Amino acid sequence: MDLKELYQEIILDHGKNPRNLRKTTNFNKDAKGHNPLCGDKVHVYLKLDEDKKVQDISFEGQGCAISMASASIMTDLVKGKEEHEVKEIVKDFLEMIKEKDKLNNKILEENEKTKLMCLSGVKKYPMRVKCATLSWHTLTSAIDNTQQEINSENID
Amino acid sequence: MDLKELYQEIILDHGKNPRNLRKTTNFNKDAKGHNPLCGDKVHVYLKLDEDKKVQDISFEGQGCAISMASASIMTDLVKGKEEHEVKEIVKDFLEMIKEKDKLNNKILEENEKTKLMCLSGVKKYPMRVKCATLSWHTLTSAIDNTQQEINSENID
Amino acid sequence: MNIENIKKQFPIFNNKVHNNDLVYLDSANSSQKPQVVVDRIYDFYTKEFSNVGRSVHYLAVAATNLYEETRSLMQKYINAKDPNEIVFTKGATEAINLVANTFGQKFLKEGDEIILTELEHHSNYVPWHYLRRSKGIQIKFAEINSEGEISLESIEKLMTSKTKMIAITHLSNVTGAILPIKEITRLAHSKNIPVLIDGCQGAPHLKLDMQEIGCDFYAISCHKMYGPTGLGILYAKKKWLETLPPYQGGGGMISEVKKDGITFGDLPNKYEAGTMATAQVIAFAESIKFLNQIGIENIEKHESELTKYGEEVLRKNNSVKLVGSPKNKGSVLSFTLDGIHAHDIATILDEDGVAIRAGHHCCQILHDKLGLSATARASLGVYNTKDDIDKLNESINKCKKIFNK
Amino acid sequence: MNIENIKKQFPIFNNKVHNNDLVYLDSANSSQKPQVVVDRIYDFYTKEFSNVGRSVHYLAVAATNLYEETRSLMQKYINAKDPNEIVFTKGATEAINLVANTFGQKFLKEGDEIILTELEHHSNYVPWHYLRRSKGIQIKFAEINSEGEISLESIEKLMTSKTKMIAITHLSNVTGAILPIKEITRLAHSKNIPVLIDGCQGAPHLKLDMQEIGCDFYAISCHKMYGPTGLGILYAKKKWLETLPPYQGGGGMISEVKKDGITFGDLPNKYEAGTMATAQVIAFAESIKFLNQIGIENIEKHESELTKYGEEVLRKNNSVKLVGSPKNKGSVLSFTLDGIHAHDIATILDEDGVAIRAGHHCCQILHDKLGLSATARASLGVYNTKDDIDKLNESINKCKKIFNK
Ligand SMILES: Cc1ncc(COP(=O)(O)O)c(C=O)c1O
Ligand SMILES: Cc1ncc(COP(=O)(O)O)c(C=O)c1O
Repeated sequence: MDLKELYQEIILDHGKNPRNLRKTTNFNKDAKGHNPLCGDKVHVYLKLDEDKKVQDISFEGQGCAISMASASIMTDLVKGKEEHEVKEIVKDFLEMIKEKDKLNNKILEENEKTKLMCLSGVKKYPMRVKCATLSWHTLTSAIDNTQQEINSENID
Repeated sequence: MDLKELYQEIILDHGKNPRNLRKTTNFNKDAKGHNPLCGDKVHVYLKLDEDKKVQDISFEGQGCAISMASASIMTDLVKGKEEHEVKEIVKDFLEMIKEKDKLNNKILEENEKTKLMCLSGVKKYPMRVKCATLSWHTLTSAIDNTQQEINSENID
Repeated sequence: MNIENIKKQFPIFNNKVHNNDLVYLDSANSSQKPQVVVDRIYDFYTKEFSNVGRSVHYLAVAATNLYEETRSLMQKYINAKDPNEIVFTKGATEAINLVANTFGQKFLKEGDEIILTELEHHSNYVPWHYLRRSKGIQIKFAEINSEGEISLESIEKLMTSKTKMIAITHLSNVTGAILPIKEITRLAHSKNIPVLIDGCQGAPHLKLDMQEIGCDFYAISCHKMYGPTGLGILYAKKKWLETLPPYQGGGGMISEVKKDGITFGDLPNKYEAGTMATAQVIAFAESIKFLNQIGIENIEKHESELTKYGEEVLRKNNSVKLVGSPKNKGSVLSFTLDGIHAHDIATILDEDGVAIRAGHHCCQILHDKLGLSATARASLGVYNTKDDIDKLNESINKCKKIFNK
Repeated sequence: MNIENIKKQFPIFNNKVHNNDLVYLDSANSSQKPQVVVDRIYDFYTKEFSNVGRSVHYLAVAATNLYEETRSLMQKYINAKDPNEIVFTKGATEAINLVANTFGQKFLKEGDEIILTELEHHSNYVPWHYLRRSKGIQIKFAEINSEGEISLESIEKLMTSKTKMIAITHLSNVTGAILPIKEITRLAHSKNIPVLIDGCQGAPHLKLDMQEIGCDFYAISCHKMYGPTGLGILYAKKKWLETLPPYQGGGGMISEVKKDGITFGDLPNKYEAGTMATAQVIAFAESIKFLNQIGIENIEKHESELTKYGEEVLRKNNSVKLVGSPKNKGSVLSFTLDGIHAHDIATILDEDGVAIRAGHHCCQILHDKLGLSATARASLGVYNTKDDIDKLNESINKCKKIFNK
């Protein structure tokens, strides 16, 4: 049944107890995201060190289990990665959610990829895809410093 | 066939050679009428004498055969009548066009009524009723001196 | 017509959703359509189609008569004084925009005040917000009480000599509160303040009598009233339609057009610029007849019983929290589930064929006030039954199970 | 699809009018609907109905996808760059009002000039007239030549440094003149003047390529394009939709709503306030597919041949005077009959089942210019045949007989 794939144990766990749900002190990059249809909001904070490595990443916000879990898993996985690596992971994740069967990046470990693939259950729920991708688009916006609030209406 | 009833010889004649199609000199009452849907326009001029008798009546305007014939016959028939009689004729005519089978007023002669009844063919053509009644409503407006242009959209 | 069998009149219920019977609890969003309405659209397009009002040929004449027949039917349905007080619009949203725009143009200036309530749908706020920007008017929000109701007093408190309009919902699409619109209108009129009622949720469920309510404007969504999409109705007192300037400009609403000036047509044309939603207007006559056949009193009774039953069932279900508990409540059941977000609820319910809505329901102000980012909402229509409520409850229990609650 | 058999796809032609076959020559007013479009409406309401965009349940998701599919289909049909350049409106009239209102708000001030033409429909004049009243702008009318055409020069002559918009019809609904819109757009853009095309009569008959034409705005009436009533489309370049303020306010078009301020959603939601004409948008996809199946080139060819044939036949009929004789002419045959008023013609033709329109066709300025209070107009659609033209001509002869001409 598709629902079981969507609400896997790991999603429910991250949804209920999101990791990194706080505000990084001394963050040097941040961005906000918003889904006007359902009211979900997210604010992503990044602290990159001199080498452009993610020293800390956190988020604030509220939303459904999918969006909270997605932000939680995302922040967990990109911590410690270099900026260009983060971008590659984001790209890979978004492509996977949209069309591809699996993740292709060479940065994440297999067990990390497995964790991330838990979010793929959302593919069967087109209206919920935005819940899963909002924090990822917001992370990109923070890195690129676009200063533009991500509005999930305009991403696909 | 209904068309024959609509376009009787007498209508075609009055439509082609409308009587009283001019502007009364020294008129003391007048009013304009307009059908915004088809662009028909009529301007009715009245000259009442001291006894409130119609000394002269005329009209200017352009329109279809029905509207020209109706104004022509109308002006012919009310000439010489007293104001209150004119009002009664108008009322009677409008009721006939709307719902009644015949004219009930005691003012017009039988042959005059027969002439007027020629316009009753329009009953089968709801969209054309306004063509037949525009000048009559405008005459009422002139008598009542309402100073309001008759807009056939708002009469029925 | 037997209200127990009403579902049969709605062809949508012959279809399955995810292999389940459809339990449609999203009528506050849009109602389903009875067979007679769909048939009318079909027949009109296949046998009688023409544009109205403009041509004198047979089809055009027939269509024009049908179009005006709906106006008269609607006049009677809401007991308006005059058929020309019924203006067809694209929707309730356009109806409210029409009033805000034309009333604002003619009567509002900087510092003037408008009273809304915290219950308002965005469609009854954004149009007034435009006037705040363009004219510098003030918008005041009457506050809800702890039950999610708006009292007469909460509005009275805000009235000043600068109040130029009171624009309020008839029935909240979130808490279900039915506002004392007759009393509010009396009060407002005693100070010469006109009243606009957003009747989107009132019209499908409550008996309407414009002359008794006395309001100046009443906005209706036909698609929530078992009618076609793309159609709304503005009821407005004749004096207003005569006094206010026209709204959109185009064919059909003019009297004379010259290069240097234009005079406008009279009612009802003045506010119906361009080709209207002909087929929809004509089919909407069937929606009114459908409602008349059941009888709005029977609908009110049926829905009110269902709402009470729904409140009972959901109250008994621990971890469900109903949003608002107004004494006078229409057929809306909004709720939250401890620790489960509304969107997750909606997705899980949908799997069982239970269609509800999750989100802020275009009422962000209210959700901010309640400290909720989203709620789940089950809203009822004439076709719903106790069985639907039971299925809703079962599915809610499934949510709880999935989330280990 | 064989164009000779197209009539069979339109169920209306199975019906009789006054015991005669229907000869429908009023397509410029509104076109008849092919079976596929009516079926789509029926199926959507009976099997798939839901409001779009707001709920996450199955029916809502499906409806939303279908709704957006029409947007994409239309984008491709008119070769717009981006699907978000397609805005659904209530009709072409609303589309033009939307542009005039928002463009006027943001960019126009006293003394600014707008260029229209003497051919314009009231829907492309009244909205600009409002700005004359509210903002003090000037409206200039490019004059027709003796053929009833608008030349590039007649527009060039009026252009000044104060010209802020050129708003012109693609194809006159009276003379049938097809304007050189591509050349006019090039000229206008060379002076940084945006161009709005009233495409009501262009869209159903001519191949459209927004990127090739290059215009800034293009307004379309779906009901003239074999689609449902109550729907129009505004094509607008993305830069404009991003720059201009929103039009109507309501649900669905906002981003964040607070008591003291509102932020608006992005494209395409910004201009689609309130519940849209869901069923109509979804069914309009079938109209586009229908047109695609025949091929617009084939339609152009068919209609152009018919128009030529009609011109020939009517020219041969003495006492018929055609209104306008543009070289580049679309499928409209307006005419007068010596000594017989257009309304009388229409009534007599109707008796034979021949449906035409009589009046000023919402073009009073043009009729004033021509010194005619009313004209008769036969306008063609894809379903018309030479036989229809012959029947028109026969009925005209009957008029002449009745009036002893
Ligand atoms: C040239 C032209 N412009 C504008 C319109 C108005 O279109 P609608 O009535 O569909 O809004 C029409 C049709 O009536 C038209 O023919
Ligand atoms: C209370 C209320 N007001 C206004 C609206 C807007 O109505 P529409 O979307 O039909 O224009 C709605 C429905 O969405 C509503 O529930």
